Amino acid sequence: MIKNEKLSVVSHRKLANRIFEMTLCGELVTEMDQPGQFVHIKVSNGVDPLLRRPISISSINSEKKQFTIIYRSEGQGTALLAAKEGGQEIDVLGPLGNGFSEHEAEPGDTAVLVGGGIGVPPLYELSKRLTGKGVTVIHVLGFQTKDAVFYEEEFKKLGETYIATADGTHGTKGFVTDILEKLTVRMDVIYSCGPGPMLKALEQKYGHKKLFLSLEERMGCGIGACFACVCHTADDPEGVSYKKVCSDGPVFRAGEVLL
Amino acid sequence: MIKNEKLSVVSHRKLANRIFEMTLCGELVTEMDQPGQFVHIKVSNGVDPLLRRPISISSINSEKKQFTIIYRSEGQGTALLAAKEGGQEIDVLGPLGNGFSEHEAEPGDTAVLVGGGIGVPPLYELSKRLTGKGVTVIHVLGFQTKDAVFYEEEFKKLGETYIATADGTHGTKGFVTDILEKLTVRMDVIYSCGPGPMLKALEQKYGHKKLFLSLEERMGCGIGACFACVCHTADDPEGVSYKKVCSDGPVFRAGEVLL
Amino acid sequence: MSRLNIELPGLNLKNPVMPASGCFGFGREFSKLYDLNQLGSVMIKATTKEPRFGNPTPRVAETSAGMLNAIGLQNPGLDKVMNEELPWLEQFNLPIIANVAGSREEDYVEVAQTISKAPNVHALELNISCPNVKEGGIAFGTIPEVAKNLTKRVKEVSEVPVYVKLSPNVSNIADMAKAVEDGGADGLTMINTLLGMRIDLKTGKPVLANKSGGLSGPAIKPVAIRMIHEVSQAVSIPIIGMGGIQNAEDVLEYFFAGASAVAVGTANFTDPFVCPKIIEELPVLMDKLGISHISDCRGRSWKTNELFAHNRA
Amino acid sequence: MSRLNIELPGLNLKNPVMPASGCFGFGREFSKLYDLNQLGSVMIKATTKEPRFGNPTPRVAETSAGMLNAIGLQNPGLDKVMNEELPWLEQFNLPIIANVAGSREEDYVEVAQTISKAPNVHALELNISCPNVKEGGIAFGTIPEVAKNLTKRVKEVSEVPVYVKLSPNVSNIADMAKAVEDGGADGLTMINTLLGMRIDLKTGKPVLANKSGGLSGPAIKPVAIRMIHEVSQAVSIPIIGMGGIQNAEDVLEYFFAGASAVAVGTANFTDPFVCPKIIEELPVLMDKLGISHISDCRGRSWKTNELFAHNRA
Ligand SMILES: Cc1cc2nc3c(=O)[nH]c(=O)nc-3n(C[C@H](O)[C@H](O)[C@H](O)COP(=O)(O)OP(=O)(O)OC[C@H]3O[C@@H](n4cnc5c(N)ncnc54)[C@H](O)[C@@H]3O)c2cc1C
Ligand SMILES: Cc1cc2nc3c(=O)[nH]c(=O)nc-3n(C[C@H](O)[C@H](O)[C@H](O)COP(=O)(O)OP(=O)(O)OC[C@H]3O[C@@H](n4cnc5c(N)ncnc54)[C@H](O)[C@@H]3O)c2cc1C
Ligand SMILES: Cc1cc2nc3c(=O)[nH]c(=O)nc-3n(C[C@H](O)[C@H](O)[C@H](O)COP(=O)(O)O)c2cc1C
Ligand SMILES: Cc1cc2nc3c(=O)[nH]c(=O)nc-3n(C[C@H](O)[C@H](O)[C@H](O)COP(=O)(O)O)c2cc1C
Ligand code: FES
Ligand code: FES
Repeated sequence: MIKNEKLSVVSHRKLANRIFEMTLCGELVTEMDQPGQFVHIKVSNGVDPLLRRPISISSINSEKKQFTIIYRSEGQGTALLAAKEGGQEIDVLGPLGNGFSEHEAEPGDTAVLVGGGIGVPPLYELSKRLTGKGVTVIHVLGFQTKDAVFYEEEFKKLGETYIATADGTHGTKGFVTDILEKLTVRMDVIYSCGPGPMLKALEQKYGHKKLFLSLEERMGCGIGACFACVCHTADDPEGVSYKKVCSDGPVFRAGEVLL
Repeated sequence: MIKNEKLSVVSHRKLANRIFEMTLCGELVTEMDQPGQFVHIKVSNGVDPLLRRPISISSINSEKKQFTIIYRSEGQGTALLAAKEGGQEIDVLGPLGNGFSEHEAEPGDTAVLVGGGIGVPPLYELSKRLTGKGVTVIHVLGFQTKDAVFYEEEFKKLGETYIATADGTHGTKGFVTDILEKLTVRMDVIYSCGPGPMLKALEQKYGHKKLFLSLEERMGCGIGACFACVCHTADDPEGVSYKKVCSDGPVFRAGEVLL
Repeated sequence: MSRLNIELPGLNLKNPVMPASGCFGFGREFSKLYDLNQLGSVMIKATTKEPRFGNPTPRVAETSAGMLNAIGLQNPGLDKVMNEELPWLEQFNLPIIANVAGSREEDYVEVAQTISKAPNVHALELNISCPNVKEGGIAFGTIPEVAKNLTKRVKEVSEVPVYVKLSPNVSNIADMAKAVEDGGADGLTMINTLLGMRIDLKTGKPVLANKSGGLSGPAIKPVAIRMIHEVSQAVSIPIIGMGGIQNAEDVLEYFFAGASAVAVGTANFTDPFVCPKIIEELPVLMDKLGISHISDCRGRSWKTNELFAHNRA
Repeated sequence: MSRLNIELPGLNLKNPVMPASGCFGFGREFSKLYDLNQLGSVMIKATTKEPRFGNPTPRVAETSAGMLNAIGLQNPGLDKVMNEELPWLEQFNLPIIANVAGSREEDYVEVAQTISKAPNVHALELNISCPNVKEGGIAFGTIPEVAKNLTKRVKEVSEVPVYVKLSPNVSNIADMAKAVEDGGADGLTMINTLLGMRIDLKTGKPVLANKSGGLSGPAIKPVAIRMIHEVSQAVSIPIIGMGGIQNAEDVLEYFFAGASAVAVGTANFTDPFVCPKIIEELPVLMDKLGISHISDCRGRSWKTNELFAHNRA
């Protein structure tokens, strides 16, 4: 169930250039059941800024009732979030949306997790769950530049991890697709999250496979009521049928919606 | 000169019900030369709320470059101010306006300082200066109720101090004017600050004396540029001549402006 | 709770607070969060004759104390609303206000005629003011004579009272209000969104795919209050007020201005529980201000004090 | 600094940033805070034929991300502005834009004729849109034909280019703009304030003594951006944009929308140093975004990219 709660900041630290990791604690965590879901965060107490900010759940610790988000300080909202300190309370609505189904990969399968930039965080909880049930996980993570790379060690502990940077300052120079092309492993399932162009490239090349894509869209309500985040379904690209990124997604099977 | 500076909060404490005392430190203090001037405070970093809040300077410590304000948590702005903590920085514009002239009282004179509610604070610095130069000072302070009374001891240290509360829970029951009527002292100068009706009553009864009134008005700029805080002059009550509370006042001689 | 009940044409409201059209879908999502029976009413999403997909995304942008939307009247169309959404809402004890939209007069008439027959639709809200649709619409919302005629035609076919939703994007709001009153409107709802735009610094292009959109939220509240203050003195039909309402204080400000009920839009996005919260806060605030019944507040800003004292007699 | 200079009818501006009328008096107060020579220009307080006291207080109220004012055109009158304020401003190397107001056409004409002769007045700004004055005014700002005629008459007598200040409180801003362009206006300034109101919870009465007032500040920026986006494509005279500008980012958003220069109003109250700060920030922001000259930004939101590339050629 979706809850609205003031959660307390357990820890907050900088991971990379403009990238922060925040751990929050509260009852709402007991409702989190899927990697790839997100929370909708009120970053200020007043009306400035007005709207909540959608941020993916990066990892969940049900026992401690804690979960972690990783975000980039972009504009006004995430800058305010970055200024929060341990012990402060933050108004969180969640968990929201439908995440990655770990059941799509069977024990023994090989799953490739492809992330780009701030699309990387939700893959972490997914990877933990998949490896936990005996799936072989390979991570292919793309970043702009060396300073923006985060969680490399954490992912390495869970499985093979390849990094691409656009400017070549770390790992392979280029995009995640460049790495994927050279991968010789079986790809039983591909899970991905990242910028639109990355998702499109993946769908083009690997759309025939079991491929899951997590989308981003500007949101109003985050719960499916305002029709802000709608996309066309792939089989009716000019028509009236639609999916809502916030409540039907953010994760869709390749071919389900028009990218 | 008027300066705009981020001042640091040296101390902040609650004095009475909804009444707070805050001491700030910064270079701007070196510009403060008169009791009864005020500062214009930005209570938030963003646009919510948008306007600054005018608050009187209650006491000045030039050596330490510190000054103190005393304010009531009323609405959104002063509530945000009340939430500030020691060490934080606050954006202050000031000092603004023309305050009480201590030169109007000669050593040996008796000055009566009449304050109502949150009009009391600026009288404190004035009293210190007057007593410092050998003026006998009598304080007549009005409050709503016992819980709202502040600085009684501080004023007592400087001179005779009478308190009136509207509900009689502390001091004399009634208004400052009730106390004044019974005062038998010489009133060479009267300095006053408080709500409009109080100032009007004072002007009616003591307008023939050397009486100074500190006015309040809703402000925009606080520096004389926007014409928000204008009042008619007393000798041209329907005409076009005017005074600005922010830059000509807030302190006026009785008979100068239309109350 | 009898301190909050309000009688309006077609609407017997247990309290004057309802979600605004387009900010609550057809109630399904919010029904998972709280019991909708707490609400005074629900203004459902605009319904058009045919289903619509609406505008391309991005459809929302943020502004200071406000947001822009250009949803473009996405909705499942009249048939589906009649056969699925309204019947689903029957499980609640809620008088529904159906928001009716279209591009041509005939469309409005057809939707109004049909939807007003739904058993739980107790009133219509004629959306003559949606800023986000390319064809038509604009004239309906800005030319008094056109609005009056549309109102008349819809009144002829509607089985329930008709409220007309006014656009704030006009030179003279009282003229619009009087025109639709002349056309037979039973009430007004106001205001719809102000037309606005944001431009992305990096691209230099509008943030919204539709370029411009409707400005809602606290930023527009003073505009709504001023229009309701003016219109409530110019017409004798009741007004359901909206625009930036966030809490019980805002509700009273609307009543003081001249509204007889209120709708909450954008605030549902910031706090999905805002409507029941306001309904709970209202009596507390009324106690603090010494108000015995919410209807005592109506028009206090322009009624003389004597008039006001005798108001409920 | 040559990255910021702008040429407009009558105005050779070293940079496109100036304080908006009514938010800067005649510059005296701000001259004590910083060197006014830093500014592109100054739009002085509205001047009427006779001195005016304006409205009773309270004259300002606060709203979410905005403020309401009902100053009521208080000013010392034409004679004093000619004999004291403008001569005082001559000490600065500043082209002054004189804001001209009145209740009747004759007043406008008389003020315009006289004030346009002052040596440092390089342009007039016809204030046909002040929402806070009881008599007249409204028609000038909302009826295209009336605005056009007024513009014509003022153009006949003015010795300097005439900019007309548009009110946002209209159904069709492009019609107003085209009408005053037809009337001979050399430029437009927009927007003036939106009409708004706040009601005090305790008294139930409007906060402003004048009841309603003009809404300014960040709350109205999206409305201004949208109107400038529309008008800049509908007319061929330049626009000085205003409404909620707080920083260099906002200035670029206005240029992208279609403005050729900007004015800063309410922000002067929050931060009296805001104008020189913006002027300093602009080149830094332009570097970040790869913009070589500020005029390259004009209209980027609606120009096609090719058009834009050849813009400065
Ligand atoms: C389902 C989902 C999950 C996300 N998960 C993460 C995450 O784990 N880590 C992370 O760093 N970012 C994530 N994002 C992106 C994040 O929401 C934006 O970076 C953030 O909203 C920007 O806010 P701002 O105030 O800093 O920027 P501004 O540009 O000032 O924001 C202005 C408005 O645009 C919206 N907006 C701006 N960029 C985006 C965007 N990319 N997607 C959606 N709305 C946007 C904002 O929410 C706000 O309403 C996610 C987005 C979605 C939709
Ligand atoms: C020259 C001067 C000196 C003052 N000195 C003090 C002082 O020493 N201690 C103190 O507690 N208060 C003082 N006040 C009053 C103080 O400015 C208001 O209480 C405060 O602005 C209220 O802000 P708010 O956001 O809490 O209330 P809100 O009601 O939310 O404020 C809304 C708007 O109204 C304005 N406003 C509300 N009340 C007043 C008021 N009484 N005077 C002027 N503007 C008002 C606010 O500034 C704001 O713009 C002084 C006022 C003036 C003009
Ligand atoms: C996302 C969104 C969608 C809307 N859709 C509709 C609609 O379909 N029909 C309508 O009459 N008004 C619609 N509105 C306008 C609202 O009903 C309301 O009039 C306006 O938003 C002002 O109220 P607020 O500030 O509380 O949001 C919509 C508003 C928003 C924000
Ligand atoms: C206190 C105040 C006084 C104003 N006086 C005038 C005026 O005399 N003439 C005029 O044309 N506009 C006047 N305006 C409008 C501003 O010039 C400007 O158009 C408007 O405030 C929008 O800009 P802003 O949001 O930056 O303030 C005034 C605005 C304010 C806030
Ligand atoms: S954000 Fe409102 S429906 Fe998705
Ligand atoms: S507050 Fe602006 S002139 Fe006094």
